[in-house]
Amino acid sequence: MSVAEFFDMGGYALYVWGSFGMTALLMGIEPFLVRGRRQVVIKRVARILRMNTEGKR
Amino acid sequence: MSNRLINWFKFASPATFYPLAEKIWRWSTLIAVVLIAVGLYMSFFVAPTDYKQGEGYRIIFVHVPAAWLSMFIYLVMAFWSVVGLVYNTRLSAMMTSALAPTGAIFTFIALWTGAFWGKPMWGTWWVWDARLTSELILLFLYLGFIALQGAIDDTRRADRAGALLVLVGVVNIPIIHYSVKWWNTLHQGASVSVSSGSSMSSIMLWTMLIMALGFWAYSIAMAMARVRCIILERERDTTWVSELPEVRQ
Amino acid sequence: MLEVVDLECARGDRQLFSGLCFTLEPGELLHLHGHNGSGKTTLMRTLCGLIRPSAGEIRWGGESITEVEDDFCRDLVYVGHKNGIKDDLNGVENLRIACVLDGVPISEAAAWEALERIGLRGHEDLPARVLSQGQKRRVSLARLLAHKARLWILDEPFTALDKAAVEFLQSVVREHVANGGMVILTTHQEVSLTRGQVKQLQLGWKGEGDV
Amino acid sequence: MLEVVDLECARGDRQLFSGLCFTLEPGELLHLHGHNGSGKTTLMRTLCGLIRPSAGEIRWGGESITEVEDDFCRDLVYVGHKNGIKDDLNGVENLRIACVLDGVPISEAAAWEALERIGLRGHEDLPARVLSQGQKRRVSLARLLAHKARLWILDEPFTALDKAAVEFLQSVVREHVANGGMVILTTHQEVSLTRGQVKQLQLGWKGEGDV
Amino acid sequence: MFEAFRAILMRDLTLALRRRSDIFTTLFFFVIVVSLFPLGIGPELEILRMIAPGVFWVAALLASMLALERLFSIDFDDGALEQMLLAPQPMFILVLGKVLAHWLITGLPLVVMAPLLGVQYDLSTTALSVLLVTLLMGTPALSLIGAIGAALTLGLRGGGIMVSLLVLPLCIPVLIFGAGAVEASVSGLGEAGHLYMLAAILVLSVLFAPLATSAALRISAE
Amino acid sequence: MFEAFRAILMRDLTLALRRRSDIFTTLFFFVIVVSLFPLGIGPELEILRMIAPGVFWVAALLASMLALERLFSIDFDDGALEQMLLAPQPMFILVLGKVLAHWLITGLPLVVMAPLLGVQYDLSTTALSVLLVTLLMGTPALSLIGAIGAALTLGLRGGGIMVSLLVLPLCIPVLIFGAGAVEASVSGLGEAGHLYMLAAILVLSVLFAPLATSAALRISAE
Ligand code: HEM
Ligand SMILES: Nc1ncnc2c1ncn2[C@@H]1O[C@H](COP(=O)(O)OP(=O)(O)OP(=O)(O)O)[C@@H](O)[C@H]1O
Ligand SMILES: Nc1ncnc2c1ncn2[C@@H]1O[C@H](COP(=O)(O)OP(=O)(O)OP(=O)(O)O)[C@@H](O)[C@H]1O
Ligand SMILES: [Mg+2]
Ligand SMILES: [Mg+2]
Repeated sequence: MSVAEFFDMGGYALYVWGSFGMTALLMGIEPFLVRGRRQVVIKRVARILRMNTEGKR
Repeated sequence: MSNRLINWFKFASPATFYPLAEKIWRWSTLIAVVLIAVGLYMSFFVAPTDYKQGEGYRIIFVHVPAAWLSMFIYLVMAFWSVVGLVYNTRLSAMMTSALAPTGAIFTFIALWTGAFWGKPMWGTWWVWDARLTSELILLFLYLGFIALQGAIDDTRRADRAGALLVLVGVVNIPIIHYSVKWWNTLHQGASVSVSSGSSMSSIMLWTMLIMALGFWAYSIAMAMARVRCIILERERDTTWVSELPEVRQ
Repeated sequence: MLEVVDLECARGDRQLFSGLCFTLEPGELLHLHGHNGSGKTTLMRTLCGLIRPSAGEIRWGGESITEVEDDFCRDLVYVGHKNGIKDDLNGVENLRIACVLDGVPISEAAAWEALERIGLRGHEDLPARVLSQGQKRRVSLARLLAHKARLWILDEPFTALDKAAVEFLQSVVREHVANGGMVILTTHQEVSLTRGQVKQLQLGWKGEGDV
Repeated sequence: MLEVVDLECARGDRQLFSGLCFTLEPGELLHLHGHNGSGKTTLMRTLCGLIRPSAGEIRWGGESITEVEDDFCRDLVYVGHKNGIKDDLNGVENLRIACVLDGVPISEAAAWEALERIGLRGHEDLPARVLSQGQKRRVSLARLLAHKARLWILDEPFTALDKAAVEFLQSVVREHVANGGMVILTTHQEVSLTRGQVKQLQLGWKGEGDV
Repeated sequence: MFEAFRAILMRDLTLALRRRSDIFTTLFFFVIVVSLFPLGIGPELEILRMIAPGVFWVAALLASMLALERLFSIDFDDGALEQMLLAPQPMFILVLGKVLAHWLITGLPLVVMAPLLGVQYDLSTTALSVLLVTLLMGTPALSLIGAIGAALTLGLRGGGIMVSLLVLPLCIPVLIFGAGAVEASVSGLGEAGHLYMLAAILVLSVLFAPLATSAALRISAE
Repeated sequence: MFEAFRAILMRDLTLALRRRSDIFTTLFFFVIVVSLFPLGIGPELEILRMIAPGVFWVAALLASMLALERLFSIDFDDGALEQMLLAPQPMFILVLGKVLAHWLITGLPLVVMAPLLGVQYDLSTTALSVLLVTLLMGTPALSLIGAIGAALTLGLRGGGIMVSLLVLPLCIPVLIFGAGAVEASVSGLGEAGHLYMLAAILVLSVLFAPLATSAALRISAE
């Protein structure tokens, strides 16, 4: 089976790759979104922490 | 008995769960990557071409796992909601909200891949058929849950209101599952059932199961990662958070 | 009769009070003190069961109020910051509906009489919309005259009332306590409530000098 | 400065007062008395120009307030039964907008300071929705600190305030009067306002023994 | 218990009669939306007859959605809601009273008007009566389900849109079976199946929606 | 004076952004009403193109009518209105600010969406741009005129219906010229005349409606 044949998917290229593509896209983006959220949270907690320690001094 | 209860409550405390979640996250990420890689290989190179649908049927390997998980995640959310409402544990609500985005994504994937499969098979992207409609409703339920939680400032109220919404929506799950049985629809009937074995070729079945397990591990990984963020957000004033290495540097 | 054990309440991300314990027996009055924002309203709403405490328990006759909810509600009258009356209904209608909801329906004549006693003669059948601030407050307080629940929880009942009405309401409260009722109230005004047993409870010491 | 001539007001089909005359000079405070529903709020709103009197005239600096409306409004702060603050805005935003509308915009820093002085430290940027009753009242009273109009009309300003805040507000009022401001206020509470010239005005004598 | 139910029902009806706006706005809205179509499309009866079920049901859904926001919010603002929560009656009884009043005010007029408006669409008498029956069973279900959403979003930022977002998905089945029944009867297929489903939805929502609503109110009133 | 105008404008926009519901409910409503028609009628482009102007304009009218009731009533209830009346600025400036904010929140999103939705109706680019222009001139006029009605019926029993009754007759000219312009452009006749009339209505209402509204508010606030 040639590469071109493989990508043609027996004439169903749009449908098969459209499905797998969207799936890969979403499942690929999600971890990055979560990582971004984590960084934001950590920054915020660190800021609060700094504020508190400064406030006590 | 009581000993075991105490044990459970120990893990139900965010402080002890936080490090545990990291371990679970690591392992399930690993499992997800391996299983999905194997599953993808099998779905394109091992599984044979279908005699009726040609290559187009390969969509099944993402459609069905995603559809299963969209429902399963909702059930897990409902479980945590009940626990939260009854035992008033803090962690359960955090789990519910950690799961919702992943559930919404899988629901969307199920709809999207279903539509992309329906076009060649039924000749239309969309029909107002019982299963498709109820799956769409599931997406709205997820979105409604996320929006509701976003709109409420008070976390306790957000938790309880969200839990209630999830429980109200849970009627939808059996409807999705049995819709093909209750109404005559365009959609495929159950092809995998516990009792009567399977009507599919076993290699296809295995591929689907491996993909489903991979998606499942992926969901766990995402939920754990997200619940860690939520724990940090909510417990930011406690001492144990201020002693964590990641916030101290 | 009313026991509060280790009560803790938080609003937003702030803890208002914790470890609060007291009991209230028949014939006792509890006077809550505290500066603005110290959590008096929060405490009262928690005692009514409107807010779930973050920890602790409230017992009525020995049992948690979440378990004997209906009985507890039957024994309770709560008058909050909001009057809970409908602008489009007149005083009599408002009072009668409030009483039906409290489980003790009263006749129209009784409603007229209660409103007259609380000083609304001639205003009983005006829609609440046109009443003055103090007159609206009186409509919502008329429930105290119309039927006698055992526990009264009154959140600043004297606001907007003129002196005569404050005097009258105080006598009503005194009488209720003398007859073995229980009252929890808060007010920023000076009032004389010394009949029966008066307990004092202070919320939020630290912030007292807030202004 | 403020002259009231033969004022008459009716609400519904009832005449609340008539033939009311008084003047108020700089450095004077007018304390309105009257039982609930005697027409204090009505009188104050009439003095502000919100209600048209059925007869009589109100003059500001010798001219009818309907003619010098803008000037009069510039000199006036009215705090009514309703706080006039937006539940979805926080204290600072509420105060700044109120000041802009009064024609004397203030800086953000000044707003924070005024709120702090009136005892809202730590609550300045909470949405008014979550504030306690007294805290909401303080937000609306903070206008009195932020800029000084000459005439203050305060309708039961002390409701919902705790003792410290009542004390503080009284000192603010005293100071305003001492500096040549004018104040008209009503309250059912006992307050000590004896600095400068205090006038008393009693509305609705006949019904006083209403309760 | 029945006393309290009746009192709430009568109170809300009285209030509605005194204000009147609520009755008329929904009805007015329904009438306008439904009448617009024939005006816009012109008198091709074939087409009209085809689209009628969808039009009526979508209009009914929108109309009841519009009225929802105010179902509890007034009581919430003036403090009547907390008094209801403190009444020694099961809250769901009071909720049932309020929802019934709400339906009598906003739903019933619409059901009554529907057959009159249906004439514009050249619906047969059978189709009209099926329409009437579906609306009669469907609109109370819409009100009951909508009440859950209204209670959950009480006093929230973004109340209006949230109600629609939460409630629409739950209401879609009602819409589908309602319109489906009329369609089936227009096209001569049996409408019984759809009607049974509608009845089942109505029964389920009478049983469970007031419970969920009162739980939601308790949460929101904190 | 400009300060106060800006302050009111910004305040109402901030409030709307915090609550969000108001923006979305009207927009959502407009989108649903407009999209329903093609779904209901099916894809006969001939018919769709014919009814498009009417549908868009009626939907816009209904949408802005719906939002009117809350224009002043919240300010009235929480006492902000009396403070505005006592501000040393001419009241009509403040009214103008409020109405502008109201239009930006409820009208503008609708105008922006209209061309997108217009594609469903197979409107030509010219027709679409005429539609855009008419909506851009017409919806502010609707808001301005509607404000008078909203102010007059403030705190009245039966507010909602009264607003519609008072305002609809005044709004019908806007509807007629707005829909007329689009129709004229679809059918190739000149739309200029209609546009001039719309512009005239807009100018007149900018000049007089705020004055009338502030007088009405003064009466209602007694
Ligand atoms: C937008 C359209 C579609 C949606 C929303 C959708 C949704 C779903 C859902 C929710 C399931 C899981 C059901 C369960 O486990 O109870 C499912 C399973 C399945 N779907 Fe779809 N689907 C769509 C289109 C299609 C199409 C076009 C096909 C094939 C022609 C298809 C074939 C299958 C198969 C074979 C299963 C597994 C059946 C089972 O084991 O129960 N689906 N789908
Ligand atoms: N969501 C929230 N976020 C932050 N703080 C909150 C929140 N909700 C309530 N609060 C705070 O909790 C306190 C609640 O006060 P509460 O209404 O119980 O006071 P109170 O003692 O009744 O005061 P008052 O005498 O003014 O009536 C206030 O300080 C308020 O600012
Ligand atoms: N439309 C109306 N019909 C009949 N009476 C009315 C109408 N509008 C107002 N009133 C009466 O006019 C009086 C207005 O009182 P106002 O609000 O001025 O009293 P107040 O002195 O401020 O009282 P409070 O101390 O309670 O605030 C009340 O007695 C009220 O019942
Ligand atoms: Mg309070
Ligand atoms: Mg008054």
